Amino acid sequence: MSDYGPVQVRCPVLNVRRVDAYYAITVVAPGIAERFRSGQFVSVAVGGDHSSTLLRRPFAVHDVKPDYGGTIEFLFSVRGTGTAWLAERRSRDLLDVVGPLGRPFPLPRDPVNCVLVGGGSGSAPLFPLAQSLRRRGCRVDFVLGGASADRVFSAITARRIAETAVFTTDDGSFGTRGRVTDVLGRVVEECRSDVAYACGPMPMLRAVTAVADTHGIPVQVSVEETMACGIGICMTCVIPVVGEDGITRMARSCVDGPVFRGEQVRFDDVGTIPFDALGAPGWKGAGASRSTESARDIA
Amino acid sequence: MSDYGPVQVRCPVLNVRRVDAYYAITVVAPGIAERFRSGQFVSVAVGGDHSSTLLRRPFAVHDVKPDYGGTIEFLFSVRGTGTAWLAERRSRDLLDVVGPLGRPFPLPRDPVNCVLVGGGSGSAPLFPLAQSLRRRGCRVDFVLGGASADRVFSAITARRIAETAVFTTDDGSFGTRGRVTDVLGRVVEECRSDVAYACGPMPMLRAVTAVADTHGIPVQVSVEETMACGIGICMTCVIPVVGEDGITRMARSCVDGPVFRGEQVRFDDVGTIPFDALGAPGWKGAGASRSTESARDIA
Amino acid sequence: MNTDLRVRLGGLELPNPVVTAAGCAGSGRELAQFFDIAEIGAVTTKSVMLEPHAGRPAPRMAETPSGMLSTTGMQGPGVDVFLQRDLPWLLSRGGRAIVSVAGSGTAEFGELARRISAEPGVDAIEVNLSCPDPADPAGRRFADDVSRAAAVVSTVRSHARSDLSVLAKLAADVPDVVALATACAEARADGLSMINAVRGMAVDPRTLRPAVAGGMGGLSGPAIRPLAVGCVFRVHEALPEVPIIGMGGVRTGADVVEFMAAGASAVAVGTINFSDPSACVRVLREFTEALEARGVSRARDLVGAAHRPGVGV
Amino acid sequence: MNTDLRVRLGGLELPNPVVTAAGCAGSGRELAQFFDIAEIGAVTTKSVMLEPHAGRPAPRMAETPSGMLSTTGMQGPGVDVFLQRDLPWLLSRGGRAIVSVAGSGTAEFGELARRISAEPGVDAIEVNLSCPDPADPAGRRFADDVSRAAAVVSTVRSHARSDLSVLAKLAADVPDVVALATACAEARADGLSMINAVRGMAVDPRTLRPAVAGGMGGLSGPAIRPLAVGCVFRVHEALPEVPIIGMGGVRTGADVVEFMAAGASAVAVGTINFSDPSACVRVLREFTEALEARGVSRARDLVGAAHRPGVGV
Ligand SMILES: Cc1cc2nc3c(=O)[nH]c(=O)nc-3n(C[C@H](O)[C@H](O)[C@H](O)COP(=O)(O)OP(=O)(O)OC[C@H]3O[C@@H](n4cnc5c(N)ncnc54)[C@H](O)[C@@H]3O)c2cc1C
Ligand SMILES: Cc1cc2nc3c(=O)[nH]c(=O)nc-3n(C[C@H](O)[C@H](O)[C@H](O)COP(=O)(O)OP(=O)(O)OC[C@H]3O[C@@H](n4cnc5c(N)ncnc54)[C@H](O)[C@@H]3O)c2cc1C
Ligand SMILES: Cc1cc2nc3c(=O)[nH]c(=O)nc-3n(C[C@H](O)[C@H](O)[C@H](O)COP(=O)(O)O)c2cc1C
Ligand SMILES: Cc1cc2nc3c(=O)[nH]c(=O)nc-3n(C[C@H](O)[C@H](O)[C@H](O)COP(=O)(O)O)c2cc1C
Ligand code: FES
Ligand code: FES
Repeated sequence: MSDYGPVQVRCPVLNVRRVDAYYAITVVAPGIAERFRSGQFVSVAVGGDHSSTLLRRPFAVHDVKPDYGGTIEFLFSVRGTGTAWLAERRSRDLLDVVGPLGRPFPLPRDPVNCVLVGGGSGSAPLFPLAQSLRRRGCRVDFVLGGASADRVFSAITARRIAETAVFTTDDGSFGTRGRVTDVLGRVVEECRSDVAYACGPMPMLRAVTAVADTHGIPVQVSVEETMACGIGICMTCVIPVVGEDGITRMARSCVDGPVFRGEQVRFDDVGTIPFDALGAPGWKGAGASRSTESARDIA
Repeated sequence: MSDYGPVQVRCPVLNVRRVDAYYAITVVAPGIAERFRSGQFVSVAVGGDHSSTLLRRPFAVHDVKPDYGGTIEFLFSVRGTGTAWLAERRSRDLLDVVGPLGRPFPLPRDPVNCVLVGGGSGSAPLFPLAQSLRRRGCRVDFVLGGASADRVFSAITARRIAETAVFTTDDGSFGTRGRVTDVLGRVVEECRSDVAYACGPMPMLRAVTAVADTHGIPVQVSVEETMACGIGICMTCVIPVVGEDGITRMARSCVDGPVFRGEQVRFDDVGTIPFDALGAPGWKGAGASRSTESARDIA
Repeated sequence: MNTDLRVRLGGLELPNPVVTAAGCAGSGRELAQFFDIAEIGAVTTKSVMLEPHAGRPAPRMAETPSGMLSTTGMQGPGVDVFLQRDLPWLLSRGGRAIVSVAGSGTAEFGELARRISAEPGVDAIEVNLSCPDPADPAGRRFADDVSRAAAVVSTVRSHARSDLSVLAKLAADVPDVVALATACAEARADGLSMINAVRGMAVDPRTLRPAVAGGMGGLSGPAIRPLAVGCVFRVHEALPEVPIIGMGGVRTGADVVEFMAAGASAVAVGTINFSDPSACVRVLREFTEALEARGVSRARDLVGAAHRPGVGV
Repeated sequence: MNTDLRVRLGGLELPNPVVTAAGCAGSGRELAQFFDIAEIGAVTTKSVMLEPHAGRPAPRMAETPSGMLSTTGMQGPGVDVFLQRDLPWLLSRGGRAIVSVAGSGTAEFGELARRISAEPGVDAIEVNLSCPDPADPAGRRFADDVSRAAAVVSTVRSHARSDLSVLAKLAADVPDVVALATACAEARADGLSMINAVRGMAVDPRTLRPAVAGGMGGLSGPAIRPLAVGCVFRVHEALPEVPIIGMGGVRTGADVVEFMAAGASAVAVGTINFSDPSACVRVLREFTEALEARGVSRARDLVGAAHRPGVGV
């Protein structure tokens, strides 16, 4: 219906590859490919028309290629029923995909040094980001982590496209034993990073934000909240986010995110309604907020 | 658990063939093949482990072969979600099949003349029956009907294995225009049929029973009631059937049937609880029935 | 064939029976990325409250077999923002608006009705009776007390502009849905919407904790369709003159046929918007095709067909 | 690991928590073709009445999303045949028997309890409170009236042998399931079974007629699991000392974990027996594996875990 918003398409699967503990599916989706900006995601219907699993599964777009008018690729590890079903897809099967969804990563105007931090499947959206940053002349360094060697996404690609790439695993089976944040400070210093981008589980994003803060650099985080709709209508994916105006709102991570500035996210209050959030029980700023809210750009 | 009862097996699909308006699936199921007697059916889980369609679909066994230790074949036309899903199966897929189920067709002791009457998919179970009858030296004649030419199951096979085969279609696109019962009387006379076997929709079975009655020959009918379990525990597949003792009971078509003697089935009362059925509201024979019921062989 | 899809809900005529369910379509803006919002019968907006509400803590949803459990707790910006921002947008796109209201108290419902009536262009007000009644000592919902529910409906009716239809949105998990429906009709509701999500719970087998914050959530989606169809059937049987918007698990055009045959004059698509953002127009298309296939020339002839044995349509 | 699967329901100890749901396993004979009936916790038999009952007309079932709608209307041969034919068979195979009873009147419930108590080998009587109460002018079920339900339970309790456990089988679609549970516990039920199928309806979109004869049917299967888990959670919260058999849509071992965490001491498999005749042993195996995977050595430690934040098992 519009030139920049998401589209819903039944796309043929081009191929399904298995890489270590994860899968990569490429689908032909020109409409999504042409609209895509890095950081955005797609949502995929799983299980077929008579499935008992109704909800779409959100996946970051890992790669966009011009083949066949435009293909997109996403990576995933099998977690539950939806990803198990996806892992069984074969070329030529049709997938019902909606995208691109969400706010993309904001890109720096100048050719600055960027460190990209990913945990597990959270590494996926950092690859198209790295490409975009490189195209703008930015230096890109990677810090990627996972539970074990086979859970570190696309290590080889990371090495290829980045200036440096550091890996961590919880069990020490690959790279440094430990967490991404154990090495992040060092990387920021050595690579003179000007800005950080991070994607992964909430505790990781919180820790990355803390490290970035210590080093005085801005950080963009991409959150992985559970999402029922992915398009902003169900209000199930909310997290407390502080706006430009200093007011905390329960923001939808699907359309107001998934990318937020790290310091905007009230990590300590995720899973709660902070008492000072707009419209929280007992919240007192009724008059003020109404005008604030209406003035806000929500397009 | 036993040598003659049904088994539940995950069987590999050997092949799926499309024939006119129907499909034929062959699965490798030695346990079912060796227990099978003609007239019995299988029930197949559809839609996979996370399907929203819970119930198994019942299908008559159309053919049993010794290949691969024992295969069974069933034929079906696509009616709704379950059969649509089955039509998409491919060789090597696994199907969860339970069988053989139900009471088989009783076979005559002597080499008599048998007329086999099938409507639509109801023709399916008549083919292994024809083989069994032939092996006993019986003469077999077929009367098969369907809505249109492509809905008459296995016409060629029928011609091959039977003495005579007559076809009817509602639209006249194949054989005689009309219903199986329009020609049945003539066939019974010409072929000097001693006994009739019929399978198809309830109105057809009722009409066939009437024709058989007119000609004074016994008829075995196989009913196609909707079934939730197929093994006798859900009590959803009942029809009113008169027992040897003259008492009408709500019999389970899955285990007490699907084959009944035509005159036992109270066709006029299908879809009701006849006032004189055992345990019907206001029914008066409490004392008598209890002993009757307990004496009945329900194995 | 030129099927006449128009349906009537009391004084309100809709071009076709497919509308959105409250809270499952925002105010139409997001779905408008996928289809022309003017094409469907109407948009029922997310229940609007007088003040901004932050809603309930996360996790707010869990997937269940053929359904989902959710607790959004009426998060929203309040009626002022709604009237300044969301409603004008919807009307500017040619959408018909059924505005759902949720008051934290009977008086607030009246105030909401008054405010919404001041805006031109709204077609109907839907009264969400599943919100907690602050005056109830046990924290029950308005829908749990027939007389409190009726009081809310008549308050809304008396504050709403007389040409606006007032629809009472019923809960299914109440002692007696027919009694609730009757009380609302007697309180001069022009129509009834049913059913809301049904209270349920899921425990995450990994964490062993309730899957949604606060424990209980609302179960919606195809799983509850038989409960919804049952309510529509029984209420239509008792009150054949009162128009009903049926909802609960509508996924396909056949489901619209099912609800209308049970007695609904219009049918709302809820949870399925989340899994298929084009669902409303797809369902409408499938429904139209189903009518054509059975040779029904007027959609409204379907209403209540399941109550007329042998007559058909 | 050697997991201790034993669970207690008041005075009754079962070797493991997986039992069959009433009316979904006959008396065990048919399922015994697929597995050894002595391996599961117990067989709850189809509700037995005093006299033979022919049940309801067909069609008796319809498939719904992740569920089914059914109306069998308690078809059965009556208690004499049950005691002469079905019960001895079950006991002869080493099965533990929970005998479900359905009286058409409070006195009949008492008589059933007396007759069943006369037979050795029965472990428990389950009182089906979802049958219509002939004394109720509106034809409601015993479960719809808390005091009538309690009267049935105490009648059964006083007629039943004292060493037999008496379980009250609750309906979920009642005004207040916690009040019903409390009344049954006060009437000296040793435990509670919940939930029964929930009333619903489907209309066949082809015929436009109700899909099951009589219109309303009972909705069962995974679709209703969140309703069931919600009831178990709330009742266990209110009555932590009263043992519960949880049921409603159990399909996998994870569902057993879910019900037990919500507060059930045992869990019944119902509708899924129809789609998978080996379900009981499969579910038990999956449950055992789930316990091993999380290092739980005693199944009973799971009971109510969802009520103990942060404690885990
Ligand atoms: C914006 C975004 C981008 C994502 N990108 C990727 C990616 O590139 N690669 C990847 O492997 N995973 C990604 N995820 C996580 C991915 O969505 C889940 O792994 C997937 O939904 C699990 O589905 P399932 O059916 O296998 O699991 P189940 O546990 O069976 O799912 C049950 C429900 O929980 C939700 N859910 C379960 N796990 C998660 C999770 N970690 N995050 C969000 N929802 C979850 C499901 O969507 C579903 O609604 C992303 C999530 C979000 C929100
Ligand atoms: C003993 C027996 C033997 C059968 N043998 C054959 C056969 O050999 N070939 C064949 O094509 N069909 C046969 N049928 C009918 C077959 O079971 C149905 O066509 C099939 O269940 C339709 O499933 P569906 O999901 O496509 O239809 P849907 O309409 O989506 O099914 C919904 C529900 O209705 C039931 N149902 C629908 N149609 C029928 C029907 N005609 N009979 C019974 N249940 C039905 C389904 O099992 C399911 O529970 C047989 C039925 C019985 C009882
Ligand atoms: C996430 C979500 C939010 C909802 N919000 C509202 C609401 O604000 N007001 C309301 O009356 N109903 C609300 N509902 C209930 C729906 O309008 C609808 O009655 C119910 O979900 C059943 O329909 P469905 O199964 O098609 O979703 C909500 C449902 C969901 C799932
Ligand atoms: C076909 C059928 C018959 C049933 N018969 C009885 C019965 O006789 N007595 C009873 O207490 N419950 C009966 N029930 C209810 C089940 O015992 C169970 O409470 C309910 O179906 C929920 O569990 P499920 O979803 O696992 O089936 C029956 C359910 C079905 C589907
Ligand atoms: S996932 Fe629905 S609003 Fe974000
Ligand atoms: S299908 Fe269940 S008893 Fe016959």
